Amino acid sequence: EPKTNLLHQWATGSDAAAIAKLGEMFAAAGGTWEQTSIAGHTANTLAKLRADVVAGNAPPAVQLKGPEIAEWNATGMTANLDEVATAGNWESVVAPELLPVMKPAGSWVAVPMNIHRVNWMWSSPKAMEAAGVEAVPATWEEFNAACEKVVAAGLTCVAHGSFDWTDATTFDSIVYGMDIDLYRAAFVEGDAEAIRSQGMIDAFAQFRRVVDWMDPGMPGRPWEEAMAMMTNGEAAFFFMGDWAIGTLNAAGLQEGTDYVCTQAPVDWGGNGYILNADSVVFFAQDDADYAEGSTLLANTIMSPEFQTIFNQAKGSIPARMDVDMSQGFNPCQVKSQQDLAAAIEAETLVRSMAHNMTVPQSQRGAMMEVITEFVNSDMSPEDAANMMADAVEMN
Amino acid sequence: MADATLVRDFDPLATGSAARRVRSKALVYALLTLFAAFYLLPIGIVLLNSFRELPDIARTGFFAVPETLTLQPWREALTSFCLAGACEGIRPFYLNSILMAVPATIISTAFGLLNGYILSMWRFRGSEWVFGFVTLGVFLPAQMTLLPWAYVLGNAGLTNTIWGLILIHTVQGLAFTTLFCRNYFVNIPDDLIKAARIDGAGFWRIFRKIVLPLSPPIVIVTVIWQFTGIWNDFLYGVVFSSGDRQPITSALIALTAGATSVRHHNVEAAATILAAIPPLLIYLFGGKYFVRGLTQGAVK
Amino acid sequence: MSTLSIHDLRKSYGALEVLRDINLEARQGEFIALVGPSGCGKSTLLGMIAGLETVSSGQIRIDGRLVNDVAPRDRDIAMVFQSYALYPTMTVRENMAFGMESRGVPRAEQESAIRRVAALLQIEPLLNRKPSQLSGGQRQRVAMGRALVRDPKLFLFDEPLSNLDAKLRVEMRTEIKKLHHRVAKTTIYVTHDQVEAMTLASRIAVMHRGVLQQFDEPQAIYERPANLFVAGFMGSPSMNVLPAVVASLDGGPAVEVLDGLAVLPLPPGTPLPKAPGQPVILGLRPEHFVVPHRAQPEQTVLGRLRADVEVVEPTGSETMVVLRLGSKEITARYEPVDAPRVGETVEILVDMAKACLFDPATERLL
Amino acid sequence: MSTLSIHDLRKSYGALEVLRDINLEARQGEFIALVGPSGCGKSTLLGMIAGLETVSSGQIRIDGRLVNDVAPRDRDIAMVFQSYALYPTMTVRENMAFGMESRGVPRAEQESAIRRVAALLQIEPLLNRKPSQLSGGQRQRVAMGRALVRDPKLFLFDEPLSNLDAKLRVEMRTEIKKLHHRVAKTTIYVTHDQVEAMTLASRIAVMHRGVLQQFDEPQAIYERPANLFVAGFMGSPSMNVLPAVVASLDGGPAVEVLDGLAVLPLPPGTPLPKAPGQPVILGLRPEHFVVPHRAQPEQTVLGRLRADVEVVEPTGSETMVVLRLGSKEITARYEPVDAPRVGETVEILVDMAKACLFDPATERLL
Amino acid sequence: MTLAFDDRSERRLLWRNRLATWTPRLVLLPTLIASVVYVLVFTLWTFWISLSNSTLLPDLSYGGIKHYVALWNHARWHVAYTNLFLFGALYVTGSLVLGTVLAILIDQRIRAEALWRTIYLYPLAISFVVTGTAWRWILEPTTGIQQMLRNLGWESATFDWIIDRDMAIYCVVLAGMWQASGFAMALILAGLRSVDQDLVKAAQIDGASMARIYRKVLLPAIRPIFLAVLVILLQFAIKTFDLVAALTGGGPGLATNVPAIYVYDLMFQRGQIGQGAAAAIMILLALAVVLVPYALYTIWRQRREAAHG
Ligand SMILES: Nc1ncnc2c1ncn2[C@@H]1O[C@H](COP(=O)(O)OP(=O)(O)OP(=O)(O)O)[C@@H](O)[C@H]1O
Ligand SMILES: Nc1ncnc2c1ncn2[C@@H]1O[C@H](COP(=O)(O)OP(=O)(O)OP(=O)(O)O)[C@@H](O)[C@H]1O
Ligand SMILES: [Mg+2]
Ligand SMILES: [Mg+2]
Repeated sequence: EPKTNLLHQWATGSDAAAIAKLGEMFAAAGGTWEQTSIAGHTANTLAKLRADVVAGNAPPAVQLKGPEIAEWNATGMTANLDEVATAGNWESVVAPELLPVMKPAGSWVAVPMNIHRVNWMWSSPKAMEAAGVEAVPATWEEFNAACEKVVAAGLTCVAHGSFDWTDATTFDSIVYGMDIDLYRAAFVEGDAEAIRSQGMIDAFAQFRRVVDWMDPGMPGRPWEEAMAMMTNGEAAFFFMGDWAIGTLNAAGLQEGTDYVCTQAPVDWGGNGYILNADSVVFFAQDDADYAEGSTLLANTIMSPEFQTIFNQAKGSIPARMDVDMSQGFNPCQVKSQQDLAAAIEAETLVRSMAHNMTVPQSQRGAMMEVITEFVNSDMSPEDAANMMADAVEMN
Repeated sequence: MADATLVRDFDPLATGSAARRVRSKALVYALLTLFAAFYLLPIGIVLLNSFRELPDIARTGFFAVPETLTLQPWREALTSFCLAGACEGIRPFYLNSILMAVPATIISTAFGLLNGYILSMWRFRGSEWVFGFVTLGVFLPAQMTLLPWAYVLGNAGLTNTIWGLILIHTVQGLAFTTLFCRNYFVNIPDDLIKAARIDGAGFWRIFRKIVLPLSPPIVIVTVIWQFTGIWNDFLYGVVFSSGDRQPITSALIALTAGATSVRHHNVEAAATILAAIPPLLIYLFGGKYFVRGLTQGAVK
Repeated sequence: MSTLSIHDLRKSYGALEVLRDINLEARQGEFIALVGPSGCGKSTLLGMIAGLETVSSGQIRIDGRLVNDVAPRDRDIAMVFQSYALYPTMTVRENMAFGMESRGVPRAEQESAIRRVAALLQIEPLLNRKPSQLSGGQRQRVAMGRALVRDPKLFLFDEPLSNLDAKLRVEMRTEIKKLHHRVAKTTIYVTHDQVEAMTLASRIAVMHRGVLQQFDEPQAIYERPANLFVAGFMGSPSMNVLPAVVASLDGGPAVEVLDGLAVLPLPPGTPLPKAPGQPVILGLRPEHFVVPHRAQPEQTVLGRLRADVEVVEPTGSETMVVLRLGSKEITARYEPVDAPRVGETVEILVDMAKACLFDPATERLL
Repeated sequence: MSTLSIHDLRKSYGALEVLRDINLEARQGEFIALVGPSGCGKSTLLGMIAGLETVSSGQIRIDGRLVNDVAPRDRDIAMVFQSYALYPTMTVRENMAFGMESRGVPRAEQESAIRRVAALLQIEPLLNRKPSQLSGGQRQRVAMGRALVRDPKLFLFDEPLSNLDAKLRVEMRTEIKKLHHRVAKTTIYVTHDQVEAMTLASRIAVMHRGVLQQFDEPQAIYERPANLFVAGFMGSPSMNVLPAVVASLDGGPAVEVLDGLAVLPLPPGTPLPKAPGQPVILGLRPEHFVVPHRAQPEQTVLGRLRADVEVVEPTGSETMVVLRLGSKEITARYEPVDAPRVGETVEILVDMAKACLFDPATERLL
Repeated sequence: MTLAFDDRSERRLLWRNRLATWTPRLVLLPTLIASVVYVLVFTLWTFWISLSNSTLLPDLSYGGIKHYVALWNHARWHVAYTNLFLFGALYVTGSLVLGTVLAILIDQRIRAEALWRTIYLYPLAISFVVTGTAWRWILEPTTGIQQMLRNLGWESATFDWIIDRDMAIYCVVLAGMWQASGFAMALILAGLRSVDQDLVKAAQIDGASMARIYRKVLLPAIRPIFLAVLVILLQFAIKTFDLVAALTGGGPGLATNVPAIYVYDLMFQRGQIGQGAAAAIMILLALAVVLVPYALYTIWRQRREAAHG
């Protein structure tokens, strides 16, 4: 009898509801469902995972992402899902950018649950109209010009709630939008030279301008509140990933009238996509029941039904490229799927540093420290670039 | 034992002329009220917002006269709020907390009493060192002990069990309970124990018949201290318990950290208060014994 | 056979020696008082007899049996503490029963013992009260009751009266004396109040700094204190001590005091304590001074002094008068009717038959 | 003019009345002792004089000025406490300076006051010590020093000696007496020790249950106690009280005690206190008993009793003997040499000239 | 000489005696073992890990002091360690001062004393996991006091410390004081009550004002209590975790990072167990800096008291 216990951090509200659905489907497929949901700081989840591993009691399935999958894979404790993967033909349906993440050493050890787009910019039609901004800015230059107008109209240009991860989310979009190669070298490869380069200094300079357009109340403000500033017209723009859609839907707001979703500005004129994906890693189990459960859970997660239900709640899009999104998805989600395909086509798809999809946690942590310090102080772009490079070299 | 902390026979402000007396008392009460407002502010705000509608909060913020009052948040917090993967409100976690806190409190208090009794009345060579050593446990930061504990629990087969948490809280608590009890018992006159020994009573009989009956003040202190400490801990709960076996505080940790989902402030407020009720009640009813016992035990 | 015998007992706490060379013996039914200033080791000695303190060296025997290593419960003793040490959470009855219960005495026997002792001490009405509901005197009585129910070989008391106020102390003292007459148990009684020791004991052991100074009957200790310490400690007000020089008067032995201000005769036939001209210390108790017109026929060896009255302290039944003699002050006891006034100069006789002489170097009685 | 005068003073804590109708007056330089058993309200009265307790009704005047509503600091008093209340973190010098500093006395003046008082009390070597480094007697002295530097109108003492041991208490008592002679300040001195009251005071106020029982000179209180309470409280051992009936003997007035066991003459010419056959209470102090061969010529009115010796308590200078008289016990004072032995039957005289008679109904002196 | 008592019963008594002396030690044994493991083994283990090659998971191979070097090269650690001293100093003195003020107020024979005391003490009963939210609401300029003042018509009212990187640490101090000052109050109050009331009377007669009485007489007299409270608060301060986690999460930026947060983050979030352990050892060092002098002082005081009786 298949059993599982999923360790995850979707502890409250709609997240919890989505996971509850997974449980139902797992149970319906004949499994015994258990979950350990740990709220708050990711450190809590990781602490729990480490404690369990140290205690010789690794959990069967854990919500983990990006490079962490590789790190845990390297410990040799993960399960091998190749058989299920072949049977389910995952190789061909999963977005290609996710494949190196899910099989870091060549074998499948994890399954993706969704694809989040990080580089969304949410704009307020009301505010733009009030400030006389006709079109949503597509490049950073246009963005700067638009902001001048917004500020002149007495509104806040950029709605923001400052935490290390929201600051980094915004910076992800800026670096990516200004120089996609720099993004790859600095944030995907973790190359200190690239971080020290003039390009990064320019990016920080642009970031400084963006930060200056934020209102002083932003430190520690929950992002929902910041988003509300945008939707009610107090602020013009808001940088946030597509998980915002869940909240927007819940508040009954409509795309087009209450808000507009576009990709964050890019200076190189193409179609960009910064990707973030939640995934579940499986650890090898001695107990046959749990091993069987892992297979079942992996299959359940990969099933189009779950991918649909889960992502409709979360605002993201299915990790499978073959899911029909014509029904029950927000227009922005539909757009997300189209842009993803286009980005793959144009080879502009990247994974998100801010959301822990590229460099190891130690490097990402160091980068985020510099970014959030930069936002909350008057550090110069040069210093910021140097500090970040030093930190990356050290870790 | 004289109720030294609760009464004071001499009132220095009641000297001199009547006008002076009235003036100084008025000042005292004014200041007391001012401070009370500061201390009550957080709980007051939470309480207020737990009765408000969500849109109302969204419109006017947390500091506002509510437009309507509703019990819905409380109902939701109790029955349907999704927490730690279950959508049954905070009830299931309550039980976990009780199952964890009550035994851990009892066991650590019992050991504390015995240790305190030995370390104050049956001293032997080196017993002062034992005391100092046990007390050091008070100072270890919890973050540091997480991984060692994981080894211990793993080897003892107690991972993800309530018993594991009970073990942790008991061992951690020993330092405090031993400290409190020892410092309390050293105030019991030696003569009492000597008299009992001459009367032919041994170690256990003296403990049961003489020392225990004198212990209620310190038992109250250690029980309050331990219970609230254990109830309020979230770190061990998060790391060493799983799913619906988590204690309430660990389940509620979501409320303080930014989550990527819609916040129901009013339900959170209600849940927050509900989670705080047991320790609050304990302080409310045991507070005066706590203060009294603390001064007999903690400060020496 | 003696009930208690202590031989060469020594006690030290680490390097600190608190008792030295104690030799003591209590005969069957005797009442021994251990007296001395605070910290002299009385309680420690009592604790060792009870088995509450370990013995550093020497021997303690109870009824001939060596008890150095015997636990308190097996020594057949009972003890009354200064603080009474009543178990605060038990009623008086339970307090008294506790020892018997610990020893498994049948309940009926317990009851009858308690009834007997409660009657003896007149504490029947208190049996169901808690110690906190008793007055000081009642607590004292209950503490004694608890010791008495056990019917032990040896009674130990550690300053049982010092927590009572002056009046009650006098009353309880008399009660203890009566009680001892009645039950005739061997008793060791610690006190730092010399009046208690004098009135109660059949023999007194005076201790000082862990050393036994004198062990004798009360009157002997009072009249012939072995050394200056005992002389000063026993008696209130204290014995007056005056530096003196051996001399002679009318051919008989005498002492010269206060740089020749007066010469006081010693009883004829007293062997000269020292060679004439040698210093001695003269000890005179306040009651050794006699107003001239009150001199009794049997008081034959009288010295004569003149002194100024410094302070007059009437206590009602007698009046203490502090007299200035040159640079020295002495206290004399007067009948209230004879008391002089402050500032007067008076003439006073000294009953030298009772005087004590001490060696200034060794401080021992000559 | 009197330094302190108290008029119809009353104090209650809620419903509990602890002082009633107190009228008291202290003349300039007088030494008044307030004495009474524990809880009788002595400290409360003293606190009211000091301004530390509010007045429920009545008036307190210091030097003629009504001070009911005056703060303690403005009453010009100084006080010495039973616990000494020395500021534990200050040196002796700082303790003494504190009051002057609070009042802004110039530093030079402070210094000279401290020097003067330290010399008076011989505490110069202690000036830089903390209270915890002092012995009990030294603390007591410093506490007095602190009161003395202030040079106030009125000195208040609350049982200043009761924390000292018996020996030291006697010494310090004498010192206080000397000191008062020297500085001659009006003093109110609370004690529950009647000996202290007797020896120190120029007048004694005896209190009982919040009511002033008698306010008079020591000898008057001792010899003519106003009622049975005062009679029993003052004097140690207490006055012996015997139920008696008015009778006549050889034509003179007399009382019959112990159901006719003995008839004791009253001084001739005493007006009969009550009609013959009426009950009275006879009060006899231990020193009113006289061994037959010691009777003095001035003792003319002597009764005669036979009694069995129950207890003999030698204190050294005197011996207390408890005698059984029918169903009653009385305590008599003997010279040690005259003391009988337990069990003997003795004959003893009673100096009836000093006897007190009380009304059994009102308990007042007749 | 022959024994007066028969040998068998004498020997039985001896055995019982011996058992009696060992019972206390046996009963104490479980606690002792637990403490040895908890205090000694756990600390040594952490110390070893701090010198090992551990990263993602504990690894016992020796790696030298590299983690300490990395730690002290890490700007964030400097912020955290500096904050520890800044926060520690302010939090402890603040709580002591506030606790003292409250204790003095309550000491004035007020009515319903138990009620007031409970009001000031209850924060101790509640975890910051629970009240952190409320404090955020209060301190957040857009939702809290600032907004309330503006709603009331004071448009220029500003109270935005929590989002000001230079002031945020003071918000943490404020909330910390809110929680801990009641505890200080309780102990100080009891201390004041244990002081001989005659001292107050004496000082009043000496003409001292109430302020002077407290400053010069009463508060100095309870110095040992202050010291005990100080040590308890200091170890609270050094272990502070959920207060910061709930209130600022260490932000704005890194402004309110403290060592406990750092340890947790590195050990668990970042998977740098070695460096986290090194940081934990530094916390213990900071504790030792506080505790060793206190322990020495306590021993010295006991010696002195013993010497003076
Ligand atoms: N456990 C101990 N360790 C070290 N010294 C001790 C101990 N117990 C007592 N002493 C010392 O032994 C000496 C004798 O103490 P003990 O209590 O016997 O005196 P005491 O004569 O009973 O005095 P008191 O009249 O004050 O009761 C004292 O100097 C005391 O300080
Ligand atoms: N603050 C108070 N509230 C209520 N009753 C009080 C208070 N203070 C004193 N009393 C009561 O007033 C009475 C007199 O107390 P007081 O302290 O004056 O007695 P005292 O004669 O000084 O006794 P002692 O000799 O024991 O010092 C006692 O019965 C006491 O219980
Ligand atoms: Mg003693
Ligand atoms: Mg009093």
